[in-house]
Amino acid sequence: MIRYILRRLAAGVVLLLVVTMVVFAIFFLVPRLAGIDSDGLAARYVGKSPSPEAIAAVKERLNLDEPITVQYGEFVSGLVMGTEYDSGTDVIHCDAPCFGYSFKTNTEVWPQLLDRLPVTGSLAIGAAVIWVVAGVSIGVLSALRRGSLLDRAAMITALAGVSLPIFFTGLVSLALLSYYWPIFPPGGSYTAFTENPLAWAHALVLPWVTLAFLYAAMYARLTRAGMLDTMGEDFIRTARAKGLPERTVVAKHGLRAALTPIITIFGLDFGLMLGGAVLTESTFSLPGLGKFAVDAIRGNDLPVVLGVTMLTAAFVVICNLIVDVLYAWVDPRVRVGA
Amino acid sequence: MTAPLDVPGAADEAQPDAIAQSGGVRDRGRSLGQIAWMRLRKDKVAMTGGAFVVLMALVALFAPLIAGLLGHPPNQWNREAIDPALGTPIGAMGGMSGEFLFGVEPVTGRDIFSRIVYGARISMLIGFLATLVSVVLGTIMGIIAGYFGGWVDALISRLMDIFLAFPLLLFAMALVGVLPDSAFGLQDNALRIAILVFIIGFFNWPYIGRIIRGQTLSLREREFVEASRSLGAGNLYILRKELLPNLVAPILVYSTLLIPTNILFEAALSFLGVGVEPPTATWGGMLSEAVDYYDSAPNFMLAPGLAIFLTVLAFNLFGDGLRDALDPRTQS
Amino acid sequence: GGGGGNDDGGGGDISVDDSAISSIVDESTEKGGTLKYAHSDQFDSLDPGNTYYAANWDFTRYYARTLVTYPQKPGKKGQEPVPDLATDLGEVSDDGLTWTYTLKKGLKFQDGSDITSEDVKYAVARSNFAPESLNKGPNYFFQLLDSGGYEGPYKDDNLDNFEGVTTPDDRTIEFHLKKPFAEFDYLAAMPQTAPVPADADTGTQYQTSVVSSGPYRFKDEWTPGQQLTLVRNEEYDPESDPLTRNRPDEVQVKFKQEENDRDKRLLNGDLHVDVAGVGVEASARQDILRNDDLKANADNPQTGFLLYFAINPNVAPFDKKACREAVLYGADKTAMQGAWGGSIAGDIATNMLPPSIPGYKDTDPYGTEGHKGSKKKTEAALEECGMPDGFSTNISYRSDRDKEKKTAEALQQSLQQYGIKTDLKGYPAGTYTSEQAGSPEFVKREELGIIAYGWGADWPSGYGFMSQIMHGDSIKEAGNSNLSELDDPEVNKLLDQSATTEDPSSREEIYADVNALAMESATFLPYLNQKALLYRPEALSNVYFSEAYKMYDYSALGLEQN
Amino acid sequence: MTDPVVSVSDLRITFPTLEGRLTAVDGISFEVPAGGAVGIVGESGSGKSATSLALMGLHRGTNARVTGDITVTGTNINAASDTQVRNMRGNDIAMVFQDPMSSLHPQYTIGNQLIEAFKVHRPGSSTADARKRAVESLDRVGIPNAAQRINSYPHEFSGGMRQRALIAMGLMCDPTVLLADEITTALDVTVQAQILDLLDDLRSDLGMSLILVSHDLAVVAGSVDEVLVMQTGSIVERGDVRDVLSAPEHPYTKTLLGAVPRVDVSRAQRRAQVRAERRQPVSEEQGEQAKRAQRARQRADADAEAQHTEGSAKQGKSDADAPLLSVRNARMRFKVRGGMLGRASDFYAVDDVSFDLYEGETLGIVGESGSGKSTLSRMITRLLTPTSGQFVFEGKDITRLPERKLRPLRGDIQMIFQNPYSSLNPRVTIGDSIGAGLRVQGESDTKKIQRKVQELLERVGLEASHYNRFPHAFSGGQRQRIAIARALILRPKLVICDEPVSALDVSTQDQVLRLLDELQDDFDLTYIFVAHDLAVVRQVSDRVAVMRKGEVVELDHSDTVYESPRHDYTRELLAAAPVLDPVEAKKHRAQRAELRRQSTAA
Ligand SMILES: Nc1ncnc2c1ncn2[C@@H]1O[C@H](COP(=O)(O)OP(=O)(O)OP(=O)(O)O)[C@@H](O)[C@H]1O
Ligand SMILES: Nc1ncnc2c1ncn2[C@@H]1O[C@H](COP(=O)(O)OP(=O)(O)OP(=O)(O)O)[C@@H](O)[C@H]1O
Ligand SMILES: [Mg+2]
Ligand SMILES: [Mg+2]
Repeated sequence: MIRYILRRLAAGVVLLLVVTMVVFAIFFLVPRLAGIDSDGLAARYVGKSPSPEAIAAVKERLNLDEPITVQYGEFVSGLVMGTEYDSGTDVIHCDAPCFGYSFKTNTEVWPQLLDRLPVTGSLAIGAAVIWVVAGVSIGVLSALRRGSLLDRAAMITALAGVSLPIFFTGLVSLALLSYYWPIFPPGGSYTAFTENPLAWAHALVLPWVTLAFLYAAMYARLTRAGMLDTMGEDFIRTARAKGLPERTVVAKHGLRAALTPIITIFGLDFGLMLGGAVLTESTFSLPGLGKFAVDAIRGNDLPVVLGVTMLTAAFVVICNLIVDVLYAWVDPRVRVGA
Repeated sequence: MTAPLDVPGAADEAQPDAIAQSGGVRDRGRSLGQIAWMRLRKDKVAMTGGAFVVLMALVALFAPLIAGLLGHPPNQWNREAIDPALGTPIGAMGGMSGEFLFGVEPVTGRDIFSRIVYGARISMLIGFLATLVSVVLGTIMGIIAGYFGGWVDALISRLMDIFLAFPLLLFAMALVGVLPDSAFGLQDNALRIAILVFIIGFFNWPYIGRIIRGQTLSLREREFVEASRSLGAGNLYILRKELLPNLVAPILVYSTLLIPTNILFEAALSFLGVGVEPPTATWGGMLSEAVDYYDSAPNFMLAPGLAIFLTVLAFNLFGDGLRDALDPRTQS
Repeated sequence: GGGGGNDDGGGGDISVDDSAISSIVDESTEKGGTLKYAHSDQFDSLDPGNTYYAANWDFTRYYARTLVTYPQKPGKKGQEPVPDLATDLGEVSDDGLTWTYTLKKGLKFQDGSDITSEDVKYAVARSNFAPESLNKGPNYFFQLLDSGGYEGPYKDDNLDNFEGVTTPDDRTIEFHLKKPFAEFDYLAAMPQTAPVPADADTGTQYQTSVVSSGPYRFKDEWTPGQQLTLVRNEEYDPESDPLTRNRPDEVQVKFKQEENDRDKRLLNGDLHVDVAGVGVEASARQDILRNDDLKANADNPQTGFLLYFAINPNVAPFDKKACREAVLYGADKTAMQGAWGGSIAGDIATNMLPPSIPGYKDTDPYGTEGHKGSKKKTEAALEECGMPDGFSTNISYRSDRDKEKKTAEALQQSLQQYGIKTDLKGYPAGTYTSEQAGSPEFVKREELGIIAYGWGADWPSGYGFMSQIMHGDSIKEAGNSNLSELDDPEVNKLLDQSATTEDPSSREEIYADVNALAMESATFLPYLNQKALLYRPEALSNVYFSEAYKMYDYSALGLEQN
Repeated sequence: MTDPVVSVSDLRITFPTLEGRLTAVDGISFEVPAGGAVGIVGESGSGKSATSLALMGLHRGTNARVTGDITVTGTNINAASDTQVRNMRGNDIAMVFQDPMSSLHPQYTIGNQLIEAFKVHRPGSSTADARKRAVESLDRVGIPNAAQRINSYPHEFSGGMRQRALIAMGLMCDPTVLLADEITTALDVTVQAQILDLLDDLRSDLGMSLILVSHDLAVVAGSVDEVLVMQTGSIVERGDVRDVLSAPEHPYTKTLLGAVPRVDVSRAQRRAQVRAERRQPVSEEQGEQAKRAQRARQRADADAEAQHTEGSAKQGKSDADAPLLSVRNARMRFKVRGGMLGRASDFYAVDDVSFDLYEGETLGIVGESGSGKSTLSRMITRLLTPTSGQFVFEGKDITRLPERKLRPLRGDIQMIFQNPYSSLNPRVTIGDSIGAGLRVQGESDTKKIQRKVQELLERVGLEASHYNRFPHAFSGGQRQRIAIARALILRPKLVICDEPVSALDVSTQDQVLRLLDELQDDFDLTYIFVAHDLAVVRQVSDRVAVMRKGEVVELDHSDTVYESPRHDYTRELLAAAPVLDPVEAKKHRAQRAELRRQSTAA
């Protein structure tokens, strides 16, 4: 088991490295291939009307004139050990993990990421709780009452859920429940949990529900399909033949087997979401990682985009790792194989 | 880490007796496609979805004709329909009338109906083409990974993992910004659409790739592959003649389920401001502009929102129905 | 509860109260309370030496006093500098090359140390001569001062090498210019002259711990993006200050406040000021204009921002003047005004100076009836230019600015009827000036014939407004603002001349002439003198619109004490 | 006689299907006396499982409709409440299911699943009690080291162990009746015998009643007192097991009995019998089929004649005594990963196997599951490249021939696979499947291919018009015929049949075996016939090789192997083979018990 975890961990680190390479290539190699030279690239980091001196300074700080491999090396070593961007006596220390430095706002990226993480985290965790609970229970009920009115209604709602763009549901819910009937605070009114838990929850209800609606729909469908499969399995018949009450049959025998594959999907979804629920955050103007990245893209603040992308990838890899371990724990068959 | 999605065809052999015995007599001589079609025809919901999809495809195809008959040119400003002081549509319901079926846009007074009709073109075009890209890429990669196994599989699978670990939306946004304004002999919207198709398609292939890989993996172990090889068939023959026919069903089903995803993706990109260039109408773009007018012109928000919703829903309904129809497990 | 609710008919009276434009609303001397600002994003920098936004300049007056500053007066009087740290306005030498200021006695930083002339010199040095670190502010001092090859304090820590500014004693500061510049006091009013103690300077990071010379200081070290709180600076001496800028007990700025939400909270009094000062968004505008109570607390002043399209004569067929004129005559300015939100969003502009700038004359060289464009004149111009059936070109705009996009579409629409076919090209605002519209080479390559742009003066004078966008010398390879690439010797000469003309009224004459010449070139299509719809919550006192910053004067604001 | 513990009267079970209601069980009645054993026999789909499930009340909540009376230990199952029925399950009547692989929950330990079965009926009991009970139970069904193995997961058990675990689960609450539904179908003969013996012991030890369900008469023969024969939902014959087996009355029972392959019948006997039957069609319907086959055979003979004259020159040269295939020291090594360290270790699936095969003969290969039979077959067809050894076919060394050179030779060695469901591509018409051989070998004339395929279809007893159908429209037996046709399309010399009949029920199995026999005569085929069923192998083979753990432990003429086996393992296999005569079966059981005692003593 330990060996298994170690192996997955090693694979995760390699995956992360490759991810950094790809991200790096996209941001530093693709523009070059598209014919933008290091001056042009540096100019992007400075913004507005850059003077040649400013461009030269950025070039120096980011080593833009070095070969891409050297730049990449610096970037990775910055991640691990921190780095310094210096130009004269004005030295910018960037402690590990150094996710880069935004010349637009003259700040390190990492503290800013940390700053936004709680928002995204609150959004993701709250939504995940809702969608898992709602999605799974609706899925189970639908599967058990297959063909019933409840099943049909649930599945049609689920389909609607996956068909409605989040920015539309978000806008409509804001228009109705926040502006027309001011039950919930309007978009953008995020309060930290530590500051005021009640206000925190109050402000997040709409984003949670909107986001959870989409995923609950997906998970309900997945759970239903999984449950229908499992409940037809022979071991369910065995469980019934033992004389177990139906509740136990469903909860202990059916659900466990049906949910196992869903864990994998959840890992991926949740990991990606921790890196920023771009649409939800944009729609509700939540100052999370997704909104941060979108704004950075608009403002051409590439270090920030790079940082968020990397962080997201890291989350996905970590979540997958956890899921793999969890998977091996809930499904003993995996332990030997894999 | 193969997605444990329920995949049609996987359980083909699950109840061979039941099929051979109960359905056998009736199904004699009918191909699986025919059976699927018979089942699909009975599924009213799926057929409604299918009909709507066809309708939207026609709307997209004949947009100029329809807009010409029932509306105004999509990019034409109709400032007479706008209150000059407030910039909002004149008249109740955001200016809905016989002349402007869905009302007019605030500020410009453009005919929302026509813009929805024209927006269907972009959505459908990008939805279809991007799906084509994903499906072609995904199928090729998936089938290669699944069939050859070993390090090829390991390599492709990791590649898929990497793709899946990326925040697509951000990435697509960043890429659209990084790329030049004219390339490959294309310019402006043609280039934009090509880029969008490529990006959306390119980032979605792992989803279909994983499914195809999983299917191929299990198909490869079937004895008919060995039988074919023992008759002297080469890899290419086996891939084409033995495996591909078995993959048609999942490919078809996942294509119909990927199209709506891609339509949503395009809408999201437009919503975030990296869609096609104005004044070309897109649903996502309209929706993003409508945000500011949710109370003064709710129709401006509802029209594109519902257009996206209904189209995506129709595709999903049809895709779901198709999956059921092609899935031998669904008997009744 | 609201009057004027559902008048769908249009044309209802939409004029707002506007009293803060011409007078100080709710004058009072009361002190106390917490003044709450909101920012929809975050400051690009709070470092007085590293920012170019009018809002920031307005806001830094809380903690960064400058040599001279603008008085707290409504109307045009508010545009005339008054001494702040200095005892008097600048004293110019006879050759016009040396400007001298003397510091008041007893000025102190927040830590109690004395403010010396050296600190001001250092501030100018760091903000203008170290573009590798601080590059966000303007660099007028860099251009004007005769500084030798000084490389800035981060590369050369011996300040004596900086010869552009000399400090004969602790209170005297002399600026040595390469050529005479009559409007130097305006430069001395920029936050770049706010003193910075050299040993407290941390380069780009200085914004997190600015050493205050004004009535307020940072409560703690500030992290960009986090809430900013200013508290009273005990070392500040109100007696030395010509302004009253210490009314509230505390000043707070919350960042990343979503715009619509911010507006709602502004209207219901949760917030006091939107720090960006550009006015409310569309949705709140509707709310205000439909409600008389809200209208009574709203102002709709001109922002000093002129919106225009530059027509680039280096892109065919605009090398022919008649072709440019076809565009000028064909444009329907009312549609463009509509795109920005109608008359509330601005008045139709007819020439290249905003009305608030001295030297403005109400001329309309390419006027058409109702500003809707003239079929006859356009067709005649097309005929003359040799393209009676029209031509094709591109319009560039900033893709993330919805209204600019809409305006480009409006222009596209109105030109279309004359056969002038245009393609819209959107570029991100972040790179618009640095890489696309601001790069003449790019403009030529991509054939950006018509370029959407907007301009506001760095200081309220014709020179401040026009030099960057009309002087041939200001054409740059990148980061260019002279988008028409106007290089008219006459214009250049007049502008240069204005810099040495000390008499304000003769300067105004020159500006009027430059304006006329620029219009004559047919490379500018001005369409809107932008107006902002500002809302002042009931709780505010001493509210007035500053003509210098083109927004409420933040330093004057106080809170009603009940 | 005491009251019956189970009594069923007029039980009728219907399922809704696309074509309306399907009557799976059609008004059957029977009783099981206390402590008695009843066997239910019938071919696949005759309604055995449906009946079993009804006894457990397991049709509740499904769309099956159950009518009639079922009384189990005094309770009417159909009328009882859900709770009542639930309380009876496992307590009064326990059921052991058909498929041990899928009947256990893969994510819980065996112990957990056993304990659960106990605690649900003994709410007061402690976990420790339940656990003790579970260990006892596992011990009783012969799981070694029960106290430790209780913590294992199902996948860590072999098939036989899982089946035992399931039985142990059924015994947790000492049920009055044990219902065993085809519990040995998936198991090897030796394991099957052990399980049947175990049930027999348990019955006498615990005084349980037993209902044993199987499609194989031979399986129930030695274990039950009374037998019911079911056909399409009805009981067509019932009675004392000895009577039914010795003097069957119903024609269906007779066919069923006739189809059961017998270890004690030699190939010669069987051939004689088959040839006699071939000349004399049994029924009208079969007659039709036979006639069609006859016609096809004649055509094929003519073809073969023509080919013969062509090829005779070549054949004449070759030494008549030279083997068609000669295998020397064949070995196949696999790397298997295992253990906590996950290190790969070598594992020989086929280990030093040598034999010669002569033209026209049939070599049978028997051995239990995993003994390397399929691996050997795949090596001969070169679907696997042997690790070492030498394969000489018609004097040509094919051991390491590259794929390209091998391709033209492919047609000479063909294979028929075990699973008729997975060996046919469900998305390809059977015509294309069969014709694929011609196509990949370079034939492009579609007409010609079609004609040849259709001829062959008729020859294997199908219709030419089936050409464009998909496999799903055929029954298992028909599919195997299609697979045979595909193997024969290239006119191979050697056909390797890898368990071609083990997935079929007895009657279909018999038909397919007959077909293979005919074809061997008609096409001059040489067979390698792989099976785990000793009786089947004996019927078709001239010589028999017995495999165990990758090695051939005995290879001789089949009569010799069966009548005077030399190797212990062969003897063990023979003793485990089920026999039809109940008296004989009892004898075998005693013999096995003796063997086991010896081995435990040793
Ligand atoms: N749930 C069901 N729905 C529809 N038909 C069913 C269902 N279960 C069983 N049947 C049908 O009822 C008939 C009897 O099935 P049953 O499982 O009892 O056969 P069996 O004798 O146990 O066969 P086998 O030897 O293959 O196990 C078959 O024709 C089968 O197809
Ligand atoms: N590709 C492979 N990799 C590793 N082990 C294998 C492989 N193929 C077969 N084996 C192992 O080789 C052994 C022999 O397998 P084989 O399939 O030849 O047995 P068999 O006698 O045909 O059994 P059955 O009667 O179940 O078909 C088994 O233990 C099997 O697990
Ligand atoms: Mg059965
Ligand atoms: Mg085998």
